[in-house]
Amino acid sequence: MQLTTEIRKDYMIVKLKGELDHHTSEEARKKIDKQYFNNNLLNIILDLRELNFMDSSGVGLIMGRYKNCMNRNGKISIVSTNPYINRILKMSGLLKLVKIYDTIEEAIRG
Amino acid sequence: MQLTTEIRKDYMIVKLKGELDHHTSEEARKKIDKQYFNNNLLNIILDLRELNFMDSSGVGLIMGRYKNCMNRNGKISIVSTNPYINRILKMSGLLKLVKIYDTIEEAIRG
Amino acid sequence: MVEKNNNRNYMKLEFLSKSSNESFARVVVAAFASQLDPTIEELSDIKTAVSEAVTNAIIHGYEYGEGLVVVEATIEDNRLDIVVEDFGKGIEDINKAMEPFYTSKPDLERSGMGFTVMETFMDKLEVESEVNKGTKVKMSKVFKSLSRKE
Amino acid sequence: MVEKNNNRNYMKLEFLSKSSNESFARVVVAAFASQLDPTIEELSDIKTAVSEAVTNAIIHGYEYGEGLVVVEATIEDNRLDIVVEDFGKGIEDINKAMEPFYTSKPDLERSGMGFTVMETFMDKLEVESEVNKGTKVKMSKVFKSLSRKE
Ligand SMILES: Nc1ncnc2c1ncn2[C@@H]1O[C@H](COP(=O)(O)OP(=O)(O)O)[C@@H](O)[C@H]1O
Ligand SMILES: Nc1ncnc2c1ncn2[C@@H]1O[C@H](COP(=O)(O)OP(=O)(O)O)[C@@H](O)[C@H]1O
Repeated sequence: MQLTTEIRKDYMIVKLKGELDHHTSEEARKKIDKQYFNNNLLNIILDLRELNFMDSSGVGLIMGRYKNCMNRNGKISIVSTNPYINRILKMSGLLKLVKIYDTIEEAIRG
Repeated sequence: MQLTTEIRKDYMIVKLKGELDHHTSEEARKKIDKQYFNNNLLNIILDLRELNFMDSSGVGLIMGRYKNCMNRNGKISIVSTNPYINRILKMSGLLKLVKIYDTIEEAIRG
Repeated sequence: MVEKNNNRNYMKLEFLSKSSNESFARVVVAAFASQLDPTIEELSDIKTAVSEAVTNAIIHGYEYGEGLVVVEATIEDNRLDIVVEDFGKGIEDINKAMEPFYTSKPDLERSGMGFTVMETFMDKLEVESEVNKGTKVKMSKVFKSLSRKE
Repeated sequence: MVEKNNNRNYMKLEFLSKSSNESFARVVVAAFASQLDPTIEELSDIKTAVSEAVTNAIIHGYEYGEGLVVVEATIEDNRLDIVVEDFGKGIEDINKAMEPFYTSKPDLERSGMGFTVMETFMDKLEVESEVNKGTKVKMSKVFKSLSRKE
């Protein structure tokens, strides 16, 4: 799994590539949280468009970041277009808490 | 594995795609021999450029077709550019009997 | 040179309970299932279900300690049966464990959705477990795609 | 959440002696070896060696009958050890069997190059066999590539 981050205004945009499972979500969590807290950021946009696999460990990762954002009165959004990943997000009930967008621009516009 | 054949003059050009192992070389053998004998052909050109795997079963396949061609006073040539496949061909001593070319045109020119 | 042409196949994979083997287990089951000519959706389903069961063996069964995870797969016509087994901690209350959102490890950011995912993506799910002996998760799925092949 | 970070890993694969499983066995060993960050050449080497040993188990060990083929792989630092085992016919004269071009099945268009390929592509090859008990082929290879990773 590859992870790249970019900061645009008070949005931390996290792009995940490859496979997000328990093994890789532990790595992802550490990297995301370090950047988020060190740079005192507010909102997170998770770009999952280049993920080709995600299981329920990915759901746990998103839930954890959701809580961190909530604690700072920030907001988390997801950019995802892969139907298999959207299916898991839906099944997990996450979509009641977090919105999915097709592009980063739409996620920023909110 | 995919196998396609084409007849140009008295050359039967056999193009192999994918992986040539014991399992797939049995299929390949049947298809090649059927065409070769049914159409009373003379020479065979084996195009291995789109093979991405070959083990010693492939060597056996080529040896068998070499013998068939010899029995008809025909000729067999190989078109191959993959270094891993050429390495096995070389190791097997086949190159003392059969020539390798980079293109089909060169194989026909001989 | 008679080849058994009936559509039965079997494999068994054992590996160390390292989290880096989660993706390995998925690749193996997907490669084995490929002979059923699966759709992308069917392949995604079984990779996800296997990933959930193997992850559970590693983090709940062995709690990150060293142990062996066993994955068996059997193909019979167009049905794939998968068994994922560990010889770890076991589950005390299977019914509770299988409830959506229940997790015994919320501190590890588990979502409690593992069994729900397996149930949703496979046609059948059965869990056997004994405390301090281990856990066996049996799943099956019928592949629609095989008929396209004939 | 302590993960064992030492570079040791182990897997064991059992499957039916069907020739369609030859490619499956290659994929599994290649996927397992991928954690050694192999070059394309190293990957090609082990896939070819595994293919030779597994094919031999199927056509010579079981002579196309049904049996189980076992492939074990162990990673220890940058070394990969592979064992391919069958419980079939066995080899009477191992030295003769290992000679280049020797085959007991020329009618099946075997080239007699299987052991030579294994020897050339791996760093070490050892064959143990007992008639009517089975054959065990042990191979190892040291991967140059791992150092690039650090
Ligand atoms: N192989 C196992 N060994 C021991 N306990 C398990 C195993 N698999 C699941 N469990 C228990 O069942 C619970 C629910 O599992 P699951 O639905 O996959 O959610 P999660 O893995 O997110 O906790 C786990 O939290 C754990 O307590
Ligand atoms: N697993 C095995 N069981 C029984 N005999 C074997 C086995 N592997 C190899 N042999 C014997 O060794 C010979 C040489 O093997 P090899 O070099 O791989 O060539 P080939 O497979 O082309 O015959 C075989 O022809 C066979 O007689």
